[in-house]
Amino acid sequence: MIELLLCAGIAGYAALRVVLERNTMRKLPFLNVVSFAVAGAIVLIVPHPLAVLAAAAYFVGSTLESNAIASTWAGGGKKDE
Amino acid sequence: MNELVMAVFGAMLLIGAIGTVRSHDPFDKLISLGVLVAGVMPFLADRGYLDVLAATALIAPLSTIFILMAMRREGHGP
Amino acid sequence: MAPEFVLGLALLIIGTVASAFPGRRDYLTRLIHLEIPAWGLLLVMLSYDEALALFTFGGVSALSTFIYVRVMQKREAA
Amino acid sequence: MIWQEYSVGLLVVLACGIVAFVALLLEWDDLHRLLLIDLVEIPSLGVIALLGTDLAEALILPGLVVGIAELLALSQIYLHKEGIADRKVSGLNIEVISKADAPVIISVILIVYGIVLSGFTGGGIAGLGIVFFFMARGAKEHFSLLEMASGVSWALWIAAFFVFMVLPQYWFLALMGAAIGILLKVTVKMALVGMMWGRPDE
Repeated sequence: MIELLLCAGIAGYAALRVVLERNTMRKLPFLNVVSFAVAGAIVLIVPHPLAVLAAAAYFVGSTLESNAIASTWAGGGKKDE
Repeated sequence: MNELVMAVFGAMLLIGAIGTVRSHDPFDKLISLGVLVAGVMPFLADRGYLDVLAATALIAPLSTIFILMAMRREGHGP
Repeated sequence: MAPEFVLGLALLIIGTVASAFPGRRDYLTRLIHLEIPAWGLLLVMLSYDEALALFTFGGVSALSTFIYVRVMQKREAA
Repeated sequence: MIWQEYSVGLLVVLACGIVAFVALLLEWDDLHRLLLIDLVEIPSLGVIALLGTDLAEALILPGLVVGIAELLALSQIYLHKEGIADRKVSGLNIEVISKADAPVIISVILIVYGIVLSGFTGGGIAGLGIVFFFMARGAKEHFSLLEMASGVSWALWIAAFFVFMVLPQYWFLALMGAAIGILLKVTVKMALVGMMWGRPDE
């Protein structure tokens, strides 16, 4: 139970930091921390082999999302203009 | 699931929602939306819908990427 | 009342008000705010164990975001 | 107890619907109105979802399908009215998506998962995977081939229903036929949506 509480605590703290941070680029590492912690919490909540697969899917998805946000923010899509 | 853990994830979800509404830059909005999505996932896991969780977790970034396509004209960086 | 139900209703209220009267009257802002009530409805469906409806709603909401983005891009194209 | 929950939920959802309709009344720009229609749809689906039985599920699924069809039609009407229907839209140019392997992996996961699920939802999932792949990579269209696949799968679906009616003892075969037919059909339809977009260099 203590590891689940730890995951939830880290996720809540990082979520607060994400919202309170002013700089857009500094928000992204904390978003990654949130997704690490939530992926861990999913596995700890459901003791089932399929939970690992679901957590992996969530992890891949959220990493792709934050990468896409960072790439667009840095002007990655401007090479056609 | 523990009551305390559930309360933390519920608070995270509300923080994400309020952050999405309050921030002005579209990129900040999308990042806060990511926090909201992260807060929803443990509730899906708690009910035991692991297949729904996997599908939702893969569809949510697709939605974000679609929105990113609409806003790539106003590039911020160098 | 289940916690999912209460959180879902809260998200519905926040999202509807934010999307109906956004701070900046902007297509992008409204589109991003539309995601919030969608996740709220998803949580309400979760609290009643409507797995199949939840699943389809996720897919359909991504698809409708795609259609809106396409219309917006055509509108902004020179 | 259940009645109290139901009435509170109904009150909140109806209030949300009224707020959305007021915003729709005050709006004059057409694209904003189109966005608000989607907002109105969400509380209305919430009214059905609050029933909380299998009936609600059976009512929500057609509601969603009608909603997406209506949205497609209205967006086409809007584009033609503004005279911007045949403007070129450039494809996805985010570097992470168009260069790396992540979209391929996600598409493969979605397609395999959709095939395992089979049926309507499986078709939706596999179709989303194909949409994403075409969008990220761009593709030459083979519309006629896809239309033929769609027609064949539809015929399979109908044939499976005839087997249900005429030869009920082969129900397992009919079930599999119907599931595969609808899977192919939904997948093909969604792949067509992806092809509408994925032409980056035009």
